Amino acid sequence: MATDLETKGYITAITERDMATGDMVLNIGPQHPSTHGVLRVVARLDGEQVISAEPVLGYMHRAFEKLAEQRSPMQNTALFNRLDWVSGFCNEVPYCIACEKLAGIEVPKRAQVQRVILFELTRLASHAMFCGIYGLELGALTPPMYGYRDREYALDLLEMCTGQRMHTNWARIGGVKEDFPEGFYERIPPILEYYRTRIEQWLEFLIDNDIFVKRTRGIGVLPVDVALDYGVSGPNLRASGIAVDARKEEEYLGYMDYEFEVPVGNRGDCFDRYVQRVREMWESCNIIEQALDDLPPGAINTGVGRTFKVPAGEIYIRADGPRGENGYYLISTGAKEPYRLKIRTGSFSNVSVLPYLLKDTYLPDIVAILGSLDFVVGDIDR
Amino acid sequence: MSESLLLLPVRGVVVFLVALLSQIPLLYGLLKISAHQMDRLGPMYPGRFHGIGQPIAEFVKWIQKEDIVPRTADAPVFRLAPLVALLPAFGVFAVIPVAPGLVGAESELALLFVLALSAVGAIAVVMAAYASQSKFTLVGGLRAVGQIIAYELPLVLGAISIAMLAGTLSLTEIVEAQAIPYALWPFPFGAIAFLLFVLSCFAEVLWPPFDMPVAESEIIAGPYTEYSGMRFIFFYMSEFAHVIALSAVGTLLFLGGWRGPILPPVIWFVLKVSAFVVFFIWARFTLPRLREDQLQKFAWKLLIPLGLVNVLGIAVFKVLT
Amino acid sequence: MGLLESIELPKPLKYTLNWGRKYSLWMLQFGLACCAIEMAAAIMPRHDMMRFGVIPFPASPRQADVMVVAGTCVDKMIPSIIRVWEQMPEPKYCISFGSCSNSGGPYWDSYSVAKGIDQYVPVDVYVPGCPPRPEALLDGIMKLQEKIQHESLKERLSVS
Amino acid sequence: MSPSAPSAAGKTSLTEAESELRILLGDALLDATEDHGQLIARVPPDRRPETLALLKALGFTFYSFCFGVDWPDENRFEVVDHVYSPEDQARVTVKCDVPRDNPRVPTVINVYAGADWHERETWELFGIVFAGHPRLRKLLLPDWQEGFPMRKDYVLRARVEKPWPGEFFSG
Repeated sequence: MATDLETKGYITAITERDMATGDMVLNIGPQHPSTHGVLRVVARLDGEQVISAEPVLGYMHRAFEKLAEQRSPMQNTALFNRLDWVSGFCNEVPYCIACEKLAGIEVPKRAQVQRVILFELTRLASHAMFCGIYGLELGALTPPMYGYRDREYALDLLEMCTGQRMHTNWARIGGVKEDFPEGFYERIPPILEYYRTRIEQWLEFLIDNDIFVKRTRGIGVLPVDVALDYGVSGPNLRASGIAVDARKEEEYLGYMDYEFEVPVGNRGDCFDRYVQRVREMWESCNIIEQALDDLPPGAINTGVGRTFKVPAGEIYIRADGPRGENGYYLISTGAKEPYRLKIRTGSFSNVSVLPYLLKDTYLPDIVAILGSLDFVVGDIDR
Repeated sequence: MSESLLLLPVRGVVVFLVALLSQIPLLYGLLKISAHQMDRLGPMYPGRFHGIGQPIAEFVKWIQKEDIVPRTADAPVFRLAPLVALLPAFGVFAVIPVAPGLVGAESELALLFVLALSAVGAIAVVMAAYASQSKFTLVGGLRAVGQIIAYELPLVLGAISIAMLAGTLSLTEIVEAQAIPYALWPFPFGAIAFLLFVLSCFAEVLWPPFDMPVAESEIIAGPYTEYSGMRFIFFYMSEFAHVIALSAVGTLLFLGGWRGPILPPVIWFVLKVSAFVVFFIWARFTLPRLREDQLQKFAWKLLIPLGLVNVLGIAVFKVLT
Repeated sequence: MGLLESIELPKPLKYTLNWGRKYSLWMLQFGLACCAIEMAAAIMPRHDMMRFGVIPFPASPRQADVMVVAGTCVDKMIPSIIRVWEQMPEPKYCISFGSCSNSGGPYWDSYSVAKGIDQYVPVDVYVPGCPPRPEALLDGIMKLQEKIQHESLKERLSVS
Repeated sequence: MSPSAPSAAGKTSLTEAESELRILLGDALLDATEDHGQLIARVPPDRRPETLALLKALGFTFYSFCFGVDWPDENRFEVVDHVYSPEDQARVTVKCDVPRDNPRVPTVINVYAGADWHERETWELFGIVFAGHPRLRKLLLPDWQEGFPMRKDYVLRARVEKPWPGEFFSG
């Protein structure tokens, strides 16, 4: 009897040791094709199922905030282009506005409208790229090619106007660098028309494809209260069903004068986040068209010199960039460099919600969810 | 008897050369078709004329690459896996009749042979995945095994349906059994078998939308992650050989093989196989991939019951007619 | 490998081998920062790097021939870069794409940015610009192909 | 949510928020000013979680960010939290001063889950300890990084050898 029990115990011990299933820690990144650069995700897996996942940051920490304290206000615009490298212009404008508001500079109307046009063109380029790249996350190899092709048309316009494809460095404190070049004005409407047809194709691409819908519907659902708690902003927040858009809420660039809708999703899953961006491209086209219609004549710059100093004070400016709320908290003591500049970027807060989203999903969903948040690593790490 | 014995090595060499050389147009077609699909041009400069030299350059490059065996890997298994993948894939070519009488080895059981060999690929993938001792290969290997087992059944069910309809396992006789005009099996049975066969072909060669085992955006290159140099290209060659072999079998089973008007049989056969392959490539670069659990559900809940019902229906049909 | 290292090959054979390596460059996209987007743009339709025989698909360094380091390289990233480089099989090449990976670029005074990756891995071709245009990468690829066509594999392997 | 006249809406709710804070916090509200469209409230460090919880109850549910400011001359760090109310479209900044030699402040991750990473970042860049934070480890910097780089006395090595040549131009 005793020996029988002993054998049983022995067998149980053996089975427990040999047949036990442990968790596996899978390290995705920092160099991995799906992480858009160098985000690293440490996932604890049970088979294909993700038990928990923790993003590891810092592989693109370039110390923007420290460098901004060493450079003059004018030099900083060149630096901030490189924060979110997919939408450079959307980074430099809020910073310029912060400096202008603190110094009490009134920016001419023409410069404002020009800024709006470029701002929305950059958004178009950024979202077009997202629409393509998201196909790659799900394993389709052709959509990224189409996405990049569409992006090139917006970049052509940016390049014609500013001379650079990505890091435009065209906004100046007190206005913009120079007037639109000759022939630029006429080139925009056909490209907007092209984008409109493309947007319809993107929507078709996802509604008609069962595999796409299967992979994204109900995956990575982000409720509104969690999103607000984590400070998720921009298209990701709006896809969850709340219309928070700095363009409608803050007075900057005269966005109040334009008529446009703020599209809102209802479920907050990957599918909604995709549709959200496609619909925002449509609204961007609307804004650009209105801006083209009422481009007023006049000065484009107030002629702030190189020796410009930001007067003492503090201010927070938030703008709605393609990645979410893009803000600058500027503290100045009146010296020639900013005393402290906190950069609030959309991606940092958006990605901080990842441990919540990735819990209890499948390994392939990690990629789908990461892609749907549309982050840029430079925007996370600064 | 003695004549065929003498010819055996010659036949073997010819089959091997066909299997090897057919990869060149496939690789070139893959690069060019995918490129044009993506609004690009594809290779243009290698070989001067529209990148015609690209496949040759690939081969010349790969034989020069360093062959790395990771320190933690199980070296003998690691070294053996590519060969285990390659040889069965090439072996399938031996029993494929290209035209009446033009075949490496005429066999009564050719279809069975093809199905058996195509299943050996799973073992190679497991060997590669296990021997590499890396987490990505492990995940990829597990996925591959699950997938190949799940999709072997619909593949067999699809092929068996045709074998039942034709009443033979010999590929030549199956082609002969397909009535004029080409490849019209009795309506619902043939179509269902075709569907099963094509879908499981995608899964069998690990091409999208069933490419989770080698999903590059999730697990790098799955079981092949640690392979470099010639060993890696062996896997690629086996994959390509698989594509061609399965296309050829599909042509024989469903598209009437070499039958066709005016043109000689060999040309017809090549044309039909090319059409099959182009369809594969077109789908590969168009579709997103499913998730692993969705893939398994698709196989076990839809394809396999469908195949079983189909086989049952054919049995009834055969008895009635 | 040992054979190629030890003997100088006859000219026609050398030419053929070099030609093969020249037109079959499997590119590992080590995209780090801004330049990664331009590197991707060079692959995509308008610029189409594959015309030159560059295959940009391998995800694993084991299958790559050329590593394009595109973007700012942060100190925290250095171990990964060295590791990926060492995982690549010989003969391998490295292109440093953009000012940041060449020299640190606009972050020359940052406390966390490495001032040029050539301190850690050998670089074959430098592509300047911040970020360089996709055409610049195509030019860099052509420069690398020229270099490969005229190099001796024996010398290359015995050095590295 | 009506997008009309948000500035006016923001103003009223800012004054409301200010008066609410005054009532609920009493003497703990050291200072409250309205500046460039935001309310800046200053509280003692140990009242930080309480203040933010109050604000969250008042509708400021969107946690924007948290950061530190170094004032070496006055021997203090400032910990700044910024919250936003999507309904009233108003922004409130909460500041608290901590001494530079022993910077400690209670964490608010129980109030706003999103404060997690912001506090970790502030800790590693400034060395401000967030008491009660369960995962206070490096977020952005590598493990071997020494010092707290965002402090004013952390000099960039590239800049100490000789004066910056650009000095001449930037005036």
